[in-house]
Parts: sequence; structure tokens; C-alpha cells
Amino acid sequence: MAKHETPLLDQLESGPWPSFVSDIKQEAEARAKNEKGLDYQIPVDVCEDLLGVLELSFKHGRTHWKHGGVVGVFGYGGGVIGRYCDQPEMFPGVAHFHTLRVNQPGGKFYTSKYLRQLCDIWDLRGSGLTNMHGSTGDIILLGTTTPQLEEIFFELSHNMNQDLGGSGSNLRTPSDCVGEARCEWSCYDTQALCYDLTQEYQDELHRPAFPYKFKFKFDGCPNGCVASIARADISFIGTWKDDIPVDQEAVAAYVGGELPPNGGAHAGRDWGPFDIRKEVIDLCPTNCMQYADGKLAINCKECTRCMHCIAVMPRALRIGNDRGLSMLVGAKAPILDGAQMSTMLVPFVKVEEPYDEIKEVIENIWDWWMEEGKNRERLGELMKRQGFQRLLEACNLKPDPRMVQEPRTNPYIFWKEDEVPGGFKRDINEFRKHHLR
Amino acid sequence: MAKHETPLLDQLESGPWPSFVSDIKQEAEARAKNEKGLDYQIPVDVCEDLLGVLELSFKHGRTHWKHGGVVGVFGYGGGVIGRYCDQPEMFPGVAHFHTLRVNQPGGKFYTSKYLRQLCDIWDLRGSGLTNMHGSTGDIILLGTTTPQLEEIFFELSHNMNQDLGGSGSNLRTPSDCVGEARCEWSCYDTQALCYDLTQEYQDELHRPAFPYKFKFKFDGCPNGCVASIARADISFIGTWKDDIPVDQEAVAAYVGGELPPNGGAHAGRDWGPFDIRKEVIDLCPTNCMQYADGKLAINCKECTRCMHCIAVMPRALRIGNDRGLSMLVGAKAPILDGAQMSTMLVPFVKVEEPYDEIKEVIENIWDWWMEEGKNRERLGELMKRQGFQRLLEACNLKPDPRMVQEPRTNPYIFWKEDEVPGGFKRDINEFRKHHLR
Amino acid sequence: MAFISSGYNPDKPMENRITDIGPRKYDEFYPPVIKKNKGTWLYHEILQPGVLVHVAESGDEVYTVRVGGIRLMSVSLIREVCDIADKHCDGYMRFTTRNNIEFMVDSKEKVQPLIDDLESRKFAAGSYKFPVGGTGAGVTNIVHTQGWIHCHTPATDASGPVKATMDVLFDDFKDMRLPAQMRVSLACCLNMCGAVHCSDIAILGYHRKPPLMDHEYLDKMCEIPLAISACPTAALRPGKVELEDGTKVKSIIVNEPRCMFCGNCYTMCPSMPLADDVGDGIVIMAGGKVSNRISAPKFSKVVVAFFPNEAPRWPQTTDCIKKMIEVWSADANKYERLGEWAERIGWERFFEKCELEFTHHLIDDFRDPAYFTWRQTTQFKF
Amino acid sequence: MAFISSGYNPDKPMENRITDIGPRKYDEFYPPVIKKNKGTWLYHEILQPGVLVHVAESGDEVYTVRVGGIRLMSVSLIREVCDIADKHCDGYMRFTTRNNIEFMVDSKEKVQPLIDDLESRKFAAGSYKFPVGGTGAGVTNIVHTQGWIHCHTPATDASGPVKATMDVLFDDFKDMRLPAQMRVSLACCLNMCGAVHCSDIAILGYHRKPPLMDHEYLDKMCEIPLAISACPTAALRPGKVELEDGTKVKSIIVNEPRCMFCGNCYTMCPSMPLADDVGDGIVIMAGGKVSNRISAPKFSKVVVAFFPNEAPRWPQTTDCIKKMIEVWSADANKYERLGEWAERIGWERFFEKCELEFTHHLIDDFRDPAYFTWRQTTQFKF
Ligand code: SRM
Ligand code: SRM
Ligand code: SRM
Ligand code: SRM
Ligand code: SF4
Ligand code: SF4
Ligand code: SF4
Ligand code: SF4
Ligand code: SF4
Ligand code: SF4
Ligand code: SF4
Ligand code: SF4
Repeated sequence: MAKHETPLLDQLESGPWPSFVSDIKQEAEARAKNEKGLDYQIPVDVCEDLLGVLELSFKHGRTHWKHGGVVGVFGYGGGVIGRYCDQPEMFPGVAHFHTLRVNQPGGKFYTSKYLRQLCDIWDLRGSGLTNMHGSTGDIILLGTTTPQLEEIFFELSHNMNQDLGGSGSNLRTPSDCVGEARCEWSCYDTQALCYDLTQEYQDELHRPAFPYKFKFKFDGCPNGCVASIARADISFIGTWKDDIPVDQEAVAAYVGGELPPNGGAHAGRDWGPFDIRKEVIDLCPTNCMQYADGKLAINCKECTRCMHCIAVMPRALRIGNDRGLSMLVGAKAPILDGAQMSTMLVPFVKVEEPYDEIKEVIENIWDWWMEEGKNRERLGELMKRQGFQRLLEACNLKPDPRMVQEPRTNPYIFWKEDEVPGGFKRDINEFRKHHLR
Repeated sequence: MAKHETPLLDQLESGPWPSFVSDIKQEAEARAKNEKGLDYQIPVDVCEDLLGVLELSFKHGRTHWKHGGVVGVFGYGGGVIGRYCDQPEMFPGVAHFHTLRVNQPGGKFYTSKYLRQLCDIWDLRGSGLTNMHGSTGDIILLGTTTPQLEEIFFELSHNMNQDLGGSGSNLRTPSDCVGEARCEWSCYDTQALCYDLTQEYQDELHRPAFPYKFKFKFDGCPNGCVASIARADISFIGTWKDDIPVDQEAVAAYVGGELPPNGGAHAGRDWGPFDIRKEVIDLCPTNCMQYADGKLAINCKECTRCMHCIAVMPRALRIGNDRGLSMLVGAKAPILDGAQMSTMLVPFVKVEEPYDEIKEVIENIWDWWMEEGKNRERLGELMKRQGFQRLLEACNLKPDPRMVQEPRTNPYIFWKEDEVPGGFKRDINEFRKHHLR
Repeated sequence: MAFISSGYNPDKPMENRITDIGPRKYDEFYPPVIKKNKGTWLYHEILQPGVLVHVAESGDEVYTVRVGGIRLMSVSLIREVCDIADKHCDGYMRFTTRNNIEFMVDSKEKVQPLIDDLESRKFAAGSYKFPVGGTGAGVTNIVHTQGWIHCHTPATDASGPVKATMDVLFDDFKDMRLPAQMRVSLACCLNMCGAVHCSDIAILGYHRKPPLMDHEYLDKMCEIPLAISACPTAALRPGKVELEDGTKVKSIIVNEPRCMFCGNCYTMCPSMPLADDVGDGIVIMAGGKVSNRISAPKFSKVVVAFFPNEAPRWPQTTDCIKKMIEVWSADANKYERLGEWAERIGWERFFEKCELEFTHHLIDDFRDPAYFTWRQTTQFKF
Repeated sequence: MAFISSGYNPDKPMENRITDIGPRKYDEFYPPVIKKNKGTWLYHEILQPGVLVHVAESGDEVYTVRVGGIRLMSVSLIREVCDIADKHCDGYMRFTTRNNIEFMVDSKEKVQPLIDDLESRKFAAGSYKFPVGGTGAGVTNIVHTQGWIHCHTPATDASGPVKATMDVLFDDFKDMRLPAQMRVSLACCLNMCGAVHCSDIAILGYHRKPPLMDHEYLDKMCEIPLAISACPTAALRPGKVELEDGTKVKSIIVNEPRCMFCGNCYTMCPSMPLADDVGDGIVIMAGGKVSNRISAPKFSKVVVAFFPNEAPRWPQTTDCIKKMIEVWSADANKYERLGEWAERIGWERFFEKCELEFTHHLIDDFRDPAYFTWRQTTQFKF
């Protein structure tokens, strides 16, 4: 019989969608039963107390967690989020309820062996509750006590060859879309680049040296399946330079209705027979496609690689072969000045090991940001405050109209003294000879 | 033989476009000859000296005019722009060179009688040079001396029943498009409304009581031939509520090529036969038009009255009959914060004498602006500083999605205390009972 | 309990310490068919909701069965996932960027048994453990954050509203009848850990009362200058406050009309909490997107300024979301995301069709860029 | 000369003074055919460049012949306009909102004689006085401002560059071969009295050197606080300055890197002029529009950061304008304004096709809204 009455939470056990309440309850029972006979290193009733405190929040409409103090593992500035309950007497099992961020593998592929190992550690040393996964991408081990932090890290690093992820003012755990591993549209190997940069920048990831957090995300193509453009300080988004290969037979098959448009993504409704003109040609944002007497023609010079036509006819159209990625920078959540999406900085760069060109841009950005950024100022905010030109200078990049949606509408150009013949120094008396007061 | 050498200006006498240099020269000669034997009230060689000082500017690449002191006519705070030359010894004829702004008649229609009278006054008492017209709309009498200002005003008001226009921190001379007088698309009588409001607000026009300048402009329809949306603090732009009447025969005539598209505006090039689908249906921004078996159908509920189809087929399509105007507010030039266009405030109001509804909005706006506006702060800047909501409150207008292009993307809503149950006062001790420190 | 040492020695923390090793390498975890065909995939097809096939140049196929994941998962549930993977997928699986779980098999025969197994598993109280779906032009999992489960700044819960909403949208999780994909996201405060600012529909926790000042402790617990400088609207200033017992303390004074309840001060200083039972609630945003397909990515727009926290099932919130999806589904063109639809018909029509009231709260009045959201054209619909 | 009194008595300014009478009433000046048919016009047609006919319900017609106006006009020229109006139009005429002159007649026969008369009139040096044109899909008159003729803040002249540009564009003033109307405007400083910020092509005078401080006189001639507060970028602060003769005076110090040369300080204070022979010049803007036709009104964008003041004919400026118009004319669709074209093909293409260099100056870095002009999508053209 449950430790706390949870009449409100109980109502979340009904309905078809998996109930996190049912799951926490089953974990609570498992711990109570303790069939494996574990010597749980944190309170056995941690799950009951979590349900209890959550029920209280449902009743109050307010959280019952306090600010986390500085807890962590020796030598790292991140990877742990401290958390304390504001009703420790009522809920001793969650009085301390810190989380660890475990750096997920690329593409979030797993073996059961790996996950079982992780579960065993967490079962013994934590709440047995996780997030698969956190919004940044980490595996979140949700809730343990301070003494267990080092133990868990030790077991992870020694027994699982696994490190923690990031938190605090450092590089956050990079994450990627499934990419080439299982997607035909990936313009580069997202997992390879994500892994290489994660390893290259371990120090930046574990030891806060930045003004604020900094995030990398890797999308294999403009579809943005890891939403990098919305939430990464640097968004690495795959693209290509050359033409879209067209398989005219397959086009005919789509037109003939033999192939399902958009890989069957719209099969749930009868949208009528596929109309290539209405569904592809007319929706192309650049109007660079033509369909005449059974042939599809694309003026690829004018294509902006939005992916629509490819998505609608995946068997007829493919991404080009001269592939690389665009680097867009500065995305962030609304605090303080309103949300920002990433802005185009490097329209195209080849993705070739050891990725020196890419790393040079990253490091130039960091140098500038660490030099100029205020405490808790994200890259995007610094770009706004000092202007895009400063970023270009820091990266030694040439201005390119592809970096802007449109040129400025105000003429308020800050000319530099060395750009103006004769500079800024002038002689008033000389001037007054020609212009009396 | 000319008083000053003007080798640079002389080069502007060639070429087909009317040469202002040739014109000033002819005026200079006329004054020198003085066939009518006038006793010119300002220096006879004013035009020579103007050419001289302009030539000097062409040479220096700098203006030779100084700030105008406060000159004007008794009891008015506007209508005159003072101006002094910074080389009075070299160019005594333009040492004082003030301009008067004469409030142009609506639609800028004139009789030769009126203009000749004006010329006679200005010939005798001024430089004989004008601007037909100034950017705001006034007739500009360009250049005279201080003693002549009252004389000119006296003659204008007594002999021509004509008043000055505005300058300074007051209502500026309103101006309008030709409208109903000669345009089939005018949704209200621009001249009538412009005249009525100009008369109603004479005091505001002549006696500065505002934080800064304030402009009215009247466009009969969304084509905006007086550019009100770009340069008026209140833009009055005609529109209609009901359907676009369609004359199917005329449509057929356009399709058949009997009528020139766009009233012949494109006759200078062979654009090929008129293609109603390409030129009208597909260009309609709302896609609310259909052309099937010789009939044109418009789903007017979805029409945003952009005027395109009407412009292309003026004999087939006309503006609707339930007419009125939209009031958009806050346009201004870039100083200080970047240019602004007018923002939709009143989507639709009927235009019926005595225009009380319109005047109420105007006066509510002025009350708010005079109350809250800083010195030299335009209405548009105040709207930005205090927020559109304050303007709505000042005008007792209900919020309407037609006022915005899109809802806010940031959640930073300034809730007022009375909107939130229980208000803002809370008891920390009560709170701490539930949330220990 | 007896403390069980991992081998870590607190007195010699550096003793054979292993650091900076990063994550495990991705390819350790690739199923064989993935490892073999990586980078050579030709095309994919969605065979039914939740079931994808990808075909490689080699002719190999990988069948993916996607199931809805509750991202707040117990080790018991994860072990059950492992059991399934062992049974059907040679022990491999992956998680998606929206916290769904994907089981992959290398031949068609293996698909149906896998599905049957997954669909058969339910929690004691009856909800599915592994519902198959979440693909194509349907609703997929809601990305969300911590809420009352673990964070100190939320204005609403995360897992609760998500469960309530997914129950209401469940049919569309298992279907692909919508005009385009529908991405719903939740963030429990405007730190927006869910990055919900570019979602088709976003559920956002928001406070509506200024910080409640714990003057007696503030100076002891916080760095006053840090907290003050954290305020984006300069609503805070230092000041002396007299407590009930008459003692004067250094503290912070809030200029309440300047506060827009972002909570950034509380992040810096625990002695100024914002949380309030009636003050807190949910903001509904809509019309955002991330993909560059057809149109550029878009921010979500605020379409409902406030719904109260109606635990446990947030009915007003879920009704509103359901309504928007139904109206969009009925009115939009094929391939048209919610935001593309709203822009095509005009936001005035959006509010009319969705029967939402346009209140003054929805007009942007935050900083200069607000101007660009106002309407500077005569084009509008009656 | 002997002072001729109008009747005004300086000692009794209020003596039978007439004020607040406003302008003359518009309908005093309507030609009969306008007065009769006002509000009942059915349609119009452009018969040839510069010649319009409007047909009323009554069947009446009014033929309008539009001629290019130099808005800087002498009384002699105005009188000549009156002579023409008397001869052909019963003494009526009007001016357009772009400073052209329109002669109206009520029957077709009267058109050709009027045109012949107009086209026959030339200035001594050979330029036309009344060129017929400026209608439809062509170039019409350039709205402009004072420049060196009468203002104290210009960074370029007005009448000069306008004459030079109209000479270059003259053929298109007399033709209607362009994809749409082409509206060129000029403002001699960024007060933008021409309101050029929404023009297809804008010629803008701009300074590039910070104010030249006349310290010795500044405090005597200006209100230091007023001048300082006029600066939008807070580049000014009060300070003491030592003159050559060693005396210390109160004055203003300019933080030069913060100055963007708007001249607003000079408007407030004559002791800080910006004008400079090499510093001043022209900014070219393009892609704006005012009408709501098809697309909403648009601001013009800066496409060339600077051209020097090359009096008397500003060749770099006129070449650039000519080039943009030719490229647009060759590339754009029928009815497509320059800005609509640039947005359709993308600004990267605009710069490529117009052979203009994209320099760092063209990237917005003024205030928060700059962000919205940057590119937040992967969509671009190589
Ligand atoms: C755990 C996680 C939410 C989740 O449930 O998944 C999370 C949780 C917190 N975030 Fe976050 N953020 C998480 C992903 C994000 C994301 C999404 C992303 O990374 O893709 C964002 C938006 C993108 C961005 O970075 O802008 C995000 C934007 C923030 C912000 C606002 C930062 C900003 O510059 O706008 C804060 C506020 C702060 O840093 O003080 C914040 C702060 C926090 C804190 C540390 C609360 C605080 O103020 O100290 C939260 C701790 C909650 C807890 O007790 O567990 N979190 N946070 C996510 C990290 C899990 C992981 O490592 O995988
Ligand atoms: C004469 C005229 C230009 C012309 O050649 O046509 C003119 C001339 C001046 N304008 Fe203007 N403005 C003139 C129409 C405009 C317009 C266009 C319009 O009204 O449609 C604008 C842009 C629209 C607007 O109001 O924003 C305009 C925006 C300015 C500004 C910027 C105001 C702002 O808030 O952005 C200033 C600066 C100021 O007020 O100190 C200004 C200031 C001036 C001053 C008074 C110079 C000064 O700083 O004191 C100029 C006097 C020049 C002279 O010596 O004759 N003038 N001014 C126009 C008035 C003629 C008339 O009455 O018909
Ligand atoms: C598995 C996953 C990647 C991963 O690394 O985990 C994925 C996988 C695929 N995405 Fe995605 N997308 C995934 C998250 C996303 C996201 C990110 C998000 O939602 O947070 C986006 C951006 C959302 C947005 O725009 O707001 C995304 C936007 C797309 C699009 C663009 C759709 C559009 O109309 O804009 C496509 C193209 C399409 O659907 O045809 C796409 C297409 C695909 C394809 C068809 C790619 C392929 O050929 O394999 C994959 C199956 C689609 C499907 O599920 O119907 N994927 N996809 C993610 C599954 C999430 C889930 O569990 O539901
Ligand atoms: C005479 C004048 C009004 C006045 O009160 O003086 C006028 C008169 C007409 N305009 Fe205009 N417009 C006049 C200035 C304008 C302006 C203002 C400006 O340029 O400063 C605009 C806005 C310009 C802009 O958008 O940047 C303007 C945008 C239009 C449009 C929209 C064209 C477009 O493609 O966006 C139309 C519709 C059309 O051309 O078919 C139009 C149509 C017309 C019509 C056809 C209306 C009618 O049925 O009579 C008139 C003859 C057009 C022609 O000249 O080809 N008028 N028209 C102005 C002549 C100025 C000149 O001398 O050239
Ligand atoms: S972002 Fe592109 S490459 Fe990556 S999974 Fe999505 S569609 Fe595939
Ligand atoms: S990818 Fe997009 S822009 Fe390119 S052709 Fe296809 S639809 Fe057009
Ligand atoms: S604005 Fe409209 S009504 Fe006025 S002249 Fe232009 S087209 Fe005619
Ligand atoms: S006026 Fe514009 S929106 Fe309306 S039907 Fe015509 S083209 Fe379409
Ligand atoms: S969104 Fe806010 S409340 Fe939710 S987890 Fe992130 S910081 Fe905490
Ligand atoms: S909640 Fe935000 S706006 Fe309000 S005082 Fe705190 S920091 Fe300032
Ligand atoms: S634009 Fe500037 S310089 Fe030109 S007239 Fe107006 S204020 Fe004077
Ligand atoms: S020119 Fe403008 S920016 Fe420069 S100091 Fe003067 S007011 Fe400030």
C-alpha cells in the first residue's frame, strides 16, 4: 500500500498514453519488493516520496524544489544538477535529489548490454528514475544523494568507459540527428563530426571557462531533425552545392500513382490522386521546377535546397553529391531579449577529417566570445550587442549576402576612421574660412 | 553677362530633362531686364547670387547655408523657415534667404488666375523662385528677407484669401491624392476630408503645442499615391467592405485582347498576349480568384483589397460600394531609431461629414501624445516606447488581430495587477509554511 | 544501509581517476544492418503509422518500429525495452530526438511479431507501455522538460500536461491524416528547456506575479547586485526594508509594473520566488517550425495569454490544442504546417476559425522589434 | 529700393489681421469636367506615355497630359505654365504628388495641339521645359528635397543629382517598357524629407565624418544638454576643452567610434557641423515601395554604402541606378516592382546580377532589430 495518497496523480494512470505515474509506481513497488535483495544506497522509498511531493505540487500548483547548491564530481564543473526538496521532513526520500547528465552516444543508438549496466548502477545508487533523454541530449539520471555522485562517476568511467555530459557555463553535450546511419538525406556523417568535436573539446565540456553555456547540434540536412537551428549556439546543418539527381522513371511512377507521395507520410487521409504540379512544382519556394510532357526539370542554380520536392518524391529525387554543411550561429531561448534562431555564418564548408576548417571557425568564435562576452551572455546576444560585423572580423570571414535575409534598411553605418579619406581629424579654423559662423 | 562664373552648373544646362539652372538663369535675366519696371523689394541679383553660392557648393562639396534663426509672422509658430548664407559678403543677394510655406489647395488643382497672383506677389517681394511643391505638399516660396515676411502674409491673406502652411512642432500641411476628383478608385473624397480637417485644426497647424511635427496624408485607396503610409503620422487610406463588382463582358474583352491590360500602363513593351491566369489569378496575394470557363469568380471574403486585379482590369473590376477608410498611424523618417511606416489602428471607418468618429480618434491620439510624448518624439516613437496597448487605451479601441501582422513571439506579457486573481500582494511567511528555505 | 564503495577513494580523488573520455563511440551501438549500409541509404517509406523501412544501395532493408516514449522512465521500464530488443532486434535499439524509442529489424517478417509484442504490453492501470506510431503527417511525442518533478523554477508541471495532452491527441499519434507533421512541445518556464519557441504548438509555463520578496533572508542568501543585474527590464533596485520587528535590512525593491515575470531574478536569488497557485499557468503558442522545408523556420506566436494550472488534466489547455489541430486539419492544404496555414489565411482568420479571443496581451510590446509584428499594410480580411 | 507696404502696420500687427483661414477650397480650382464628374469616374486608360484619359458615368472624358516638372520653378516658368493652361485648358491645371504638371482637356481633339505646344518649348540651352511622360510602367519624376539650394544639413545636393539622373533615365520617362513603375527619390540628408525610405531606388545624402567641434563658440551658441540628448547613440558627453590660447571652455566631447553621422546633433547645435568635401556623399538604397499592390509596402535597403559627391553630374551614382534598372527590367516579371524582384530571386542574386559588391557596411548592426535582417534559414543560392 502506497506511502502517500496520490488521488490527483492517480487520475493520470488512465488514458492510452504511457503513464509516467504508473511507471514510477511500478518502480516504487520493485524497490519495496527488492527481489534482487539490493542494498539500496539511497532511500528505498525515493519513488514514493517523489510521487508524494509531486502530488503536493499538483495540489498547490507550485513546485517543491529549491535551488541546487554546488554539487558535482571532483575536477568537473558540470554534469551534475543539485536539487533539494523544500519539504524534507515530509519527503525524506527526496530531500537530496541531484541529477547526473550522462553523455549519450551519437544518434542515441544503444545495446541492451549497455543500458542494463547503466540501470544496475542507477538502481543501486540512485532513484532508478531517468530521462531518456534530456532536451539537450544527455541521459539524465534523475535523483540521488551527494555521497553517491563520485561513486556513480567512478563506476561509469571505470566500468562503462562512459563520461558525464555538460552543465554550467561550458560546452554542453553535443547531439545529432540519426543522419547517415539511417537516413538517405544526410549530407555529412553527423555522428562522426559530433563525436570528434565532443572528444576534441572535452576540457571545454567539463571545465567552465565560458561566459555562459554553449551548444553544438548536428543536423544532416535542412529538415533539422535535431532542431539545431532553434537551439544551438552553433548549428551544423548539412547541405550540398551541385544538382539534385532526378530519376525520371521514378517521377513517372509517382505521377502514375505507383509510389506513395512523401514516402507514405500522408497515407492516413485520401488526398486524391497525386498532382505533381500542385504538390511539388507550385510549392517549390524558388519556382525553379518545371514539369512538361512527362519530364521533370529543375533549375538547380536557383534551388535553395529546402528539401520539399525530395521529401515528396524520395525515390525520384536525392540530395546532391558535392556535400558539406552550413554553420549557423547564435540560437537561444527567450531569456533575456527574446528567442533567437541561428544566423548563417558559413554558407558552405566541406566536412573532411580532421575538420580543421570547422574547428578554426569554432575557436575563433570562442576567442571572441570569451574576450567580449559578459557574464551569462550567450553568443547570440553578443552578436546583437556588438553587431554581426564584429563576428565576421573575429572569424576572418568575408561579408556575403547569404548571411543576411536583406541588406540594412537604415543608413546608420558606423564608418571607421581609416575607411574615410583624410580620417576624422579636421581643422575648424580652416572650415570657418569657408563657412562663417 | 552673369555676375558669377558657374562652369560646373553650366554643365547642367545640357541634357533633355528641364534644367533648373537654365530656369534660374532666365529668372535672373528677367529681373535684370525688369521689363515691368518693378521696384523689387529684395535684391535684384538674388538669383545670380543663388547660382553663385550653389556653384561654390558644387566646388566645395558642402552647403553654404546656416541654421535659420527664429523668423516668422506674428502669432504663428510656423509657415516660415529662416535661412542665412555663410558667405554673405560674397553673396549679399541671398544673405537672408527665408522660405514661406503656402498651404496648397486640395489635389493641387489650380487656376492660372491664382498662380499669376501668387507670382506677382513673389516677384515683387521674393526671389521669384519656388518649389512646386514641397515634399509635404506646400507651395514653397523660396528665399526672401525678414521684413518681407509680414508683407507677403498680409497680401496672401487679404488679397488672395490664402493662408500659410505648417512648420515646427505643430500639425503640418495635410495633403491628399487626386482622389475622386479624377480617379475611379477613390474610396472616399480625399479633398473634402483633407480640407475639413485642415480647417478644423488651424490652431494646431499654426501654433506649436505638440512635442514635435505631426502629419496627415490622405490616400483614396491602397495604391497610396500620396505615399501616406510612408510619411504621415496619421495615414488615411481608402478601402471598402463589400465585394468587388465584376463585369464579365469586360473580363472577356481583356482575355480576348480587346482591352489593354493595366489601362495601357505596359504598352511600351510587347509582353505577349494577356494571360489572365499568369497576370491576375496567380498574382493575387490571397489566391481568392478563380477563372473557369470564361468566368471570373472572386471569393471577396478572403480578398485583402490589394488593388492588383482592379489595376490590371480597370474596366472589368471596380472598388466595392460599402466604402470607408483605414487609419494607420506613426510613420516617420529614420531619425532617430530607424524609419517607420504607419501601423493599422482603425481598420475601417465610414467617411461621413462631420467626420466625428475620425476626429475623436485624432484627438484621443493627440491627448495621449501631448501627455506622454517627450520633446521631439514622434507619435511612432512614442508607440514603440510605451507600446501599442497604451495607444489602444488612449483611443478606447478594442484589440483586433488586424492591427498586427502576427501575434507576439515572446511571452513577456506585462500583466496588470488587477488582471491577476489576488493581485500582486503576497505573504512570504504564508508561502514559507509550504516552502522551507 | 551499508555504503558500498565503487572503488573511489575520497582521500585520494585523483587516484587512477579516469576523466575526459567523453561518450562511448556511436558505432559500438549500430545494429549490423546499419553499420553495413551507413551512408548508402537510397530511400525510405512509412509502411504504416510508426513503421518505416529504409532501403540501401546493397538492397538491404531496415525496418523501424517507433513507439511513444515517456522520457521519464524507470530502470524497470528500460529493462523491459532491453528485453524486447534482445528478443526481436539482437539487442539493439535507439531513441529519437523526440524521446520516442525505435526498434529496428532487418527483415519484413520480423516486423509484425515485434509490433504485436509492443502493443500487447500495458501498465497495470491500463495505459500502453509502447504504443506504435508517431510518424509522418501525424502527432508525435511531445518534447518536454522537468516541471514539478525536478526543477525549482517551473510555472507548470511537465509530465502531467504532456500525459493529459497525449491522451487527447492519441488517435493522431497512431494516424497520419493531418496536412503535415504536428510538433507539440512543452517547457515549464520561459527558460524554455524544450526550446518550444519554434513548435507548431507550444505549451509554456508562465508566472504572472512579481517575485515574492523574502527580505529577511535575501541579503544573507543572495548577491544583491547579481540579482538586480539579472533583470532584463530593470525592475529591480537595491533598497533598505524595515521588517516587522523593526530591524532594517538591505534588500531589493521591485518596481512591479516593470516586471514581466520572467523569473531570471529568482534564478540568481532564491529569496525572491515567483511561484503562485493562481498566478502561474500556461501560455499557448502556435505556428512555429524548425525545418527549412518550403518556408524558413518560424517562431511560435502567443495565441492564448493564459490558462490556469488545472491539475491533473489541464482541460482548457488540451481542449484548445485539440481545437486548433482540428481546425487546421480541416482547413489547411496538404504539406502545410500550422504556421504556414495561419500566415496564408491571415492571423485574423486564425483567431476567427479557432474561436480564440484576441486579447491585448497578444500584441507585442516588448522592445523595439515589437514594431515589426504590427501591421504596416492596408491588406487585411474583414 | 523703396519699401512698398502691403497695408500691414508693424505698430498694430493685429489691425484687421486675417489668420487661420487655411488653404483655398479645392473646388474653386476644379476644371468644369472634373467638377461635374467628380466621384463618378468609371475607368482610365493611358493612351501614350504621359497621356491619360478618364471616362465618367456621364460619358464625359477628361484627357490628362502629364509633363515632367522641375519643382524648383521660377515665376517666369510658372507664368508660362499659366499661358499654356489659358491657351488649351481654360486656365486650369494641377500638380502631381511627384511634382509633375498635369494639363487637362475635355476632348480628344485638344490633346495633340497641347502636346505639340508642350514639346516645342525649350530652354535657351536646349533642355525641354515640359517633356510629356511619366506614366505607367516607366520612370517618373524624382521626388527630392533642398540640398545645397536651401538647407543647412545636406550631405549632397538635390536638384543637381536629380537633373543628372533624369537626363540618364529620360528615355524611360517617355516610355512604359519597364516591368512596373519605377519610383526614384532623393533626400539630401537622412532627415529624409523626400521620405525616400520606401522607394524603388533612393538617392540619399550621407555624412561620414563626426561633427567638427567649434569648441570656442559652442557653449555660447548651443544648449549643451539639448545637443547631447539629441544623439541617438550616446556618442556625446559634456566636457571641458582647452583652446589654443589656453583658456578652458565648457563644450561637448565626441566619442567618435560611436558616431554614425546622422547629424541630429548639428540640427540642435550649429557649432558642430558634419559637412565635409570627401566625407560627404551618396548612399544608394533600393527595393522599397509604398503601394499595397500584391505585396505590402517595403522599406528600401542600402545597396551601395557610398559614392562620392561628383558634381556636377554624379556619374557613379547615375551609372549604378541605370544599371539596376536595366538588370531589373531584363530579369523581372511583368508587374514586379524592383523590391519584389530582388526578394524573389534573393538578395545574393541581386548583388550578383547588378554587379554590386556586398560590403560589411550593408549588414545591419544598428540596434536589436538588426537581427531580423540576418539570415535564419539554410535556404540560399550559390
Ligand atoms: C534537464 C533539462 C530539461 C529537461 O528536462 O530535459 C534542463 C534543465 C534546466 N535548465 Fe535548461 N535544461 C535542458 C535543456 C535546455 C535547452 C534545450 C537544448 O539544450 O536543446 C534549452 C534551450 C536552448 C538554449 O540553450 O537556449 C535550455 C535553456 C535553459 C535556460 C535559458 C538559457 C538561455 O540562454 O536562454 C536556462 C536558464 C539558465 O541557464 O539559468 C536553463 C536552466 C536550466 C536549469 C539548470 C534550471 C536553472 O535555472 O538552474 C534546469 C535544471 C532542471 C533540473 O533541476 O533538472 N535552461 N535548457 C535539459 C538538459 C538535459 C540534457 O542535458 O539533455
Ligand atoms: C522643405 C522640405 C523639403 C523639400 O524640399 O520639400 C523640408 C525641409 C526641411 N526639413 Fe523636412 N522638409 C520637408 C518634408 C519632409 C518630409 C516629407 C513629408 O512631409 O511628406 C519628411 C519625412 C516624413 C516625416 O515627417 O518623417 C521630413 C522629415 C524631416 C525631419 C525628420 C523628422 C523625423 O521625425 O524623422 C527633419 C529633422 C527635424 O525635424 O529637425 C526635417 C527638417 C527639415 C528642415 C527644417 C531642416 C532642419 O533640420 O531644420 C528642412 C528645411 C530646409 C530648408 O531650408 O528649406 N525634415 N521633412 C519639405 C517641406 C516642404 C513642404 O512643407 O511641403
Ligand atoms: C527519427 C528522427 C531523427 C532522429 O535522429 O531521431 C527523424 C526522422 C525522420 N525525419 Fe525528421 N525526424 C525526427 C525529428 C524531426 C524534427 C525535430 C523535432 O520535431 O523536434 C523535425 C523538425 C520539426 C519542425 O520542423 O518543427 C523534423 C523534420 C522533418 C521533416 C520536415 C517536415 C516538414 O514538413 O517541415 C522531414 C521531411 C518529411 O517529413 O518528409 C523529416 C523526415 C524524416 C525522415 C523521413 C528522414 C528519413 O528519410 O529517414 C525520418 C522519418 C520521418 C518520420 O518519422 O515520419 N523530418 N524531424 C526524429 C523523430 C522524432 C520523433 O520521434 O518523432
Ligand atoms: C497623379 C498621381 C496622383 C496625384 O494625386 O498626383 C497618380 C495617379 C495615378 N496613379 Fe498612382 N499616382 C501618383 C503617385 C503615385 C505614388 C506616390 C509616389 O510615387 O510617390 C504611388 C506609390 C508608389 C509606390 O508604390 O512606391 C502610386 C502608386 C500607384 C499604383 C501602384 C503601382 C504598383 O505597381 O505598385 C497604381 C496602380 C497602377 O499603376 O496600375 C497607381 C495608379 C494610378 C492611376 C492609374 C489612378 C487612376 O486611375 O487615375 C493614376 C495614373 C497612373 C499613372 O500615372 O500611370 N498609382 N502612384 C500621382 C502621379 C505621380 C507622378 O507624377 O508620377
Ligand atoms: S535532419 Fe535530415 S539527415 Fe538528419 S535525420 Fe532528419 S532528414 Fe535525415
Ligand atoms: S529543394 Fe526546394 S527549392 Fe529546391 S527544387 Fe526542391 S522544392 Fe525547389
Ligand atoms: S491613391 Fe488610389 S484613389 Fe488616390 S489617386 Fe491613387 S489610385 Fe486614385
Ligand atoms: S484586390 Fe488583390 S487580393 Fe483582392 S482579389 Fe484582387 S488581387 Fe486578390
Ligand atoms: S523550462 Fe524552466 S522550469 Fe522547466 S526545466 Fe527548464 S528551467 Fe526548469
Ligand atoms: S521576474 Fe524578470 S522582470 Fe520580474 S523582476 Fe525578476 S527578472 Fe525582473
Ligand atoms: S533632407 Fe535633410 S538636407 Fe535635405 S532638405 Fe531635408 S533636412 Fe535638409
Ligand atoms: S552625428 Fe549623430 S551620432 Fe554622431 S554625434 Fe551627432 S547625433 Fe550623435
